[in-house]
Amino acid sequence: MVTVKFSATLKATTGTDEIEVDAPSVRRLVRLLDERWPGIGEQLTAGMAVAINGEIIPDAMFEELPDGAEVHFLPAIAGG
Amino acid sequence: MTITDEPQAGNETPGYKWVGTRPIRPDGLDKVTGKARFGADLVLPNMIEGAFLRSPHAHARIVSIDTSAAETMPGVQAVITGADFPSPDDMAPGDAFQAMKIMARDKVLFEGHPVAAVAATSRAEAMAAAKAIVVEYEVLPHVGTVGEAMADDAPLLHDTLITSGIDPAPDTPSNIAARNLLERGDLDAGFAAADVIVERTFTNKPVHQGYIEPHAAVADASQNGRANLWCSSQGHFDMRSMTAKVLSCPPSMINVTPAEIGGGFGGKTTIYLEPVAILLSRKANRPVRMVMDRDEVFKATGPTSGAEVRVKMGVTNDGTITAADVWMALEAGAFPGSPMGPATMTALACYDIANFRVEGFDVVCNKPKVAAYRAPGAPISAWGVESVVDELASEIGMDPIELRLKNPAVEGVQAPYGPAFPRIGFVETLEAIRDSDHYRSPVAPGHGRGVACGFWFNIGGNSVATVNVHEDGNVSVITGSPDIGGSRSSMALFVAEELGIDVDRINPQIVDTDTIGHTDVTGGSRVTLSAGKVVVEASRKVKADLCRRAAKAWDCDIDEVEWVQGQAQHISGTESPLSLAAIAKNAGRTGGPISFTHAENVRGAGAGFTTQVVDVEVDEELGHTTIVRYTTAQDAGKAIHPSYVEGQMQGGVVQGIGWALNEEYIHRADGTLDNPSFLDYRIPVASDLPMIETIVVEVPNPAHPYGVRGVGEAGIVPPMAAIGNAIERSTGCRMADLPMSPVRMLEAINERNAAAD
Amino acid sequence: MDYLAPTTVEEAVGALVEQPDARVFAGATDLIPQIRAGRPEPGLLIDLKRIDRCTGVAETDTGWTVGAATPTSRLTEDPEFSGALPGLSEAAGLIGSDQIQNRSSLGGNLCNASPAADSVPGMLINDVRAVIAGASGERTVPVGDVTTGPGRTSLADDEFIVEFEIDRPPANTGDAYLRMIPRTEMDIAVVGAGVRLTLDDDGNCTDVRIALGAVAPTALRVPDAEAALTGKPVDAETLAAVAAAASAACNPIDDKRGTIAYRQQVAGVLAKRAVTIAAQRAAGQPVNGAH
Amino acid sequence: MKTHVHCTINGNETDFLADSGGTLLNALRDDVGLTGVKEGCGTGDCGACSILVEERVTCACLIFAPEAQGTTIVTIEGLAEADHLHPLQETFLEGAALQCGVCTPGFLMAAKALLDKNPDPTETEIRYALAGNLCRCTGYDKIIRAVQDAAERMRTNTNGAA
Repeated sequence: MVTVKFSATLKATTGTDEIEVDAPSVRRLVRLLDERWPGIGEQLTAGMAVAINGEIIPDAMFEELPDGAEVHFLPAIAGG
Repeated sequence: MTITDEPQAGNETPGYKWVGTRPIRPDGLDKVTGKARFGADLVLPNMIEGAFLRSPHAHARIVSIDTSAAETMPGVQAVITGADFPSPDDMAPGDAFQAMKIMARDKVLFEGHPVAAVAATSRAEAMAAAKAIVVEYEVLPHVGTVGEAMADDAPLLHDTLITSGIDPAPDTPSNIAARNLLERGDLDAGFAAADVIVERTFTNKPVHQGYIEPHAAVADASQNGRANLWCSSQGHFDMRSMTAKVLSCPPSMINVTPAEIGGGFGGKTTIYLEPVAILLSRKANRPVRMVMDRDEVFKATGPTSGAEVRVKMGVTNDGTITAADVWMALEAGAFPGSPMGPATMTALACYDIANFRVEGFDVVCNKPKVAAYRAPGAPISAWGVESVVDELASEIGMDPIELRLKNPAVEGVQAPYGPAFPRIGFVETLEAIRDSDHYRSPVAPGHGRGVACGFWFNIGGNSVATVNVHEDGNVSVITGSPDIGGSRSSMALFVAEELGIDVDRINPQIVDTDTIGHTDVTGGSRVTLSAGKVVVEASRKVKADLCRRAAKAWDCDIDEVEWVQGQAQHISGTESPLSLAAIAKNAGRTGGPISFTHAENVRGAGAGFTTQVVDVEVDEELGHTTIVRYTTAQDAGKAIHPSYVEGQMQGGVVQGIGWALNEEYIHRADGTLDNPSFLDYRIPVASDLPMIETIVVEVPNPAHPYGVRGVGEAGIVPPMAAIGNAIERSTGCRMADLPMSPVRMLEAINERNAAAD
Repeated sequence: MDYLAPTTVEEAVGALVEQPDARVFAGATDLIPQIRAGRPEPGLLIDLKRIDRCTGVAETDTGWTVGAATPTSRLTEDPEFSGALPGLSEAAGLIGSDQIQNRSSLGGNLCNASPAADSVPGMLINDVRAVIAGASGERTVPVGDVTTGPGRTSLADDEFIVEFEIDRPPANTGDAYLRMIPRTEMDIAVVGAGVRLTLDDDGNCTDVRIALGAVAPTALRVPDAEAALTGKPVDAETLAAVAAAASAACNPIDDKRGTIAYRQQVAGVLAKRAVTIAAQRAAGQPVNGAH
Repeated sequence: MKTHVHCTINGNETDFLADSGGTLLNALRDDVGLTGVKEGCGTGDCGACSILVEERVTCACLIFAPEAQGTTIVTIEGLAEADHLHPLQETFLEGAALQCGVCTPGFLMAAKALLDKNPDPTETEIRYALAGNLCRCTGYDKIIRAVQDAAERMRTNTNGAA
């Protein structure tokens, strides 16, 4: 199981701050979330990064999720 | 090669021989003798010159374009308009906006928006022909600021733009492209617990990156559908991808060769000229060079956002910040994509605050599309937040550094944007300033002293390096990261340290898109971290291979070989050591050329923090502010070439000083820019400034082999608030609108005096 | 566009007469950016710098003759000239960077007719005269009669300024020029103030000249401010009166460089400060001018 | 119209055919091939095109090309003597006084003009002498120090030779 924490922007869609999901990878996680909240998958993939246990990963779609991981979706950062 | 012994003799870091030293940069000689080739310096055989016709209006419908007169002008070889480009209708929304930015289609959305382009045998002929193109416009009402653009009855730039980040999505279009919200805790309870609450609204005008080299590109599309492009940019792979999208062609059909880049600061992470030069070249069947004038740079390339930021924060008398409520709206310019996201995410990142809400809006208006500018968005929100934190400190009678030390972001604290911080060095920068000679010295009579802090994420990303050992044992290290401030030196230092050879035996090269793998832009403070990481990994592959070859030569087990000070040694000491040169000479007999590549999407960027202190003197009769002394402390993780780390810190601070005191886009009532020149867009000159004192804090980034954090960006975040805070402590005037120019300053002083009467 | 470098005044006048769209120039530091911006589009460029009379600083019995095209750096580097007229020298020396200083000239600064031209208040307070050549010969006019408005002069199409006549100031006289710019260099004056005065044996001011730049369509003398100081010592009271009169004399505009209110207020401040420096110089105390 | 110009550039007698109304900057870059002279603004506000004409520093963008007739010009390409770098070039390299390097040629020429007439300038004098040269990367700190170091080196060399 992993814990997904939603930003306030995403909470408007999910209605909850966090949920526990059984997902072995980010890709699987996004698919499960999109099944539950249709359309959220696009929000979670377009220009978004994923933080897994505190480490921000820009292209995280195929990342494995260790059991017990804390996952955040956040806007991808570029820079100057 | 000379290793300078300033400011400290020898290596500044025990344990390293090369990392932490200050060798002369490999490209330095070319840059002090005029040999270095920047974007506008390339000349190809049979090359012709391009020029734009640009919109004189901030917002207008294009009724008609007649190019017939231009096409018969002397020297003219090609004329193109939006009709010559692939239709944006077939593109993804972001790509369509980019395509429309490059060349207007139905509407012009900002003054300077390209409407047509001409290639001719001379620049003068191209410009004359561009002037001869007849465009009929229907001028539309324009919106200049977030306030105007967000008004209910505002004229719309894009009639299909629906705000993202709101659920349910709005059913009508607006000028608001996106919204972001960060929230935690109980805001009302937080403010209820506060003894002091400060609430203010801050604004800033668009400011430009102000690189000295105008954009330039040369395209040669005259063979086989392929195109060669030379341009100065912060990342030629991104230039290729973006150009290919606008032209609807496969990226691999374009080879982009990086020119030396004359400054970028984020502004050269996007395209302006490149697809236009290729189309002109295709049509004229000759190489085409396009170089912007300075006024084109100001009118049509990326400033960063003008913005409005409302900040409300509460603190207890003992210095606990209990709540923060931040609202902001940032101008995106003509197309969506302001740095609203990072502005919201960085706003409170320096602090551990239990109850907060940060809401941001990305708003289009009739100005040039903003481009990234050093820590994009962060200075805009920090201007407000760091000013209010200073005011909170004053209100409760606490030293401003002490207040920050009571609420700092530290390892394990959950960042406002979500995840918990790993090991970071914010507290160390606060302590470095607190303990500095500057902060401990008394404030001179009539001066004011201000403090502010800044945060930037830093990023990793895609990088590739190839390390080649030549037959003489010297080494080339090849990357795809344009060197914008001395990164060749850092790459050479990594290789020298890993291979144990003199840094002057290493030749760093930056090559074209056909020659090395995809490499992300030089931006986000990522090159020393990410390119450095792949250079280190490729060097380690080389080192392992050298040991394997030595084992082969000695007919021993590889475990019996170690690499020490640039040579292979047998652990028994029975064999004469083999130098890199000796192994390289025999490479053909031990397995062939010695060449290793490492490619990686590098992670583990270490967050960067800075604390800065400034003393100012305000001439209260003229409103003129002088920067008397400035000290910046920044966590570099590990300074690979300390001079260029200091240089990044100093450069960031001085851009911030310009933003604080004088830089601004000044628009006329019709939405056109009134100051598109370095005369009236006033970046700091040498006589405006003192030396910028630097304290390089080194809290190693645990995710990097040498502990590197990026240092390019955080430095620009605090200066506006630091100077505003110093001005307040000198004059009693709390400034809320940037820049704090003499005119605004004198108005504030007059108001203060009137209030005292 | 054609280029001509005449060596005599007559040759230059002849070219002006012959080609109505000709433009004379000295340092071209204003002209080239103007051409680049699209106007003017002269058919012939007449370079005055190869005419001997137009370049150089010559000391005369009564003062100096300065060629209209002489680079301003030659004025600031001339110890006699800059020692005798530090205010005028500093005003001329404020026109742009060192790079500009090696090109900019009193003639160009005056004839470009910007209300903010730094050297013009300095010339007004020193009663500098312009020697103008044209088809009908030469005439000499006070500098104050040359500019008639922003970008406009009283010169006929066939005329140009050959040189300036500058008198040596009497004893116990000092001058000063100060300007307000947002940076410390490389800006156009938001306000400029020049002051020249002579101190009598009692330390009272006589022959007071106060001029302001960038606060009206042309640089202007401020008779009310001059009167407020004439016959009086420099003290808090007279300085306040000078400041008030200077502010009142302004007829500025709001533009990207400053507001009406700002220019009015700052004109008074600069006039006051320039009076102080001029008086110190008149009293024989060397004062470093502001950059 | 074109004008034939004969002048001495970096010690070499040079002829070029220039647009009569064009700038010396364009002539040097496009007709003579001296692309070390940079264009940052074209209006004399940035100093990137600084060159020496008759030993005086000026902006090449503010000179009409025909004005160069008969003059002696030094550009960045002529600052070093053969392989021997000018002390300013040495101290700019050693002191990391450049980041992107596009303003560097202009700074070096302006700094040379300063040190040629004032071998021992104060920090303030250096800052004002270089105020016509914009640098957006460095914040000027290391540039000022490099000029101070070069001045000291040149004074030492001069005294040593005397």
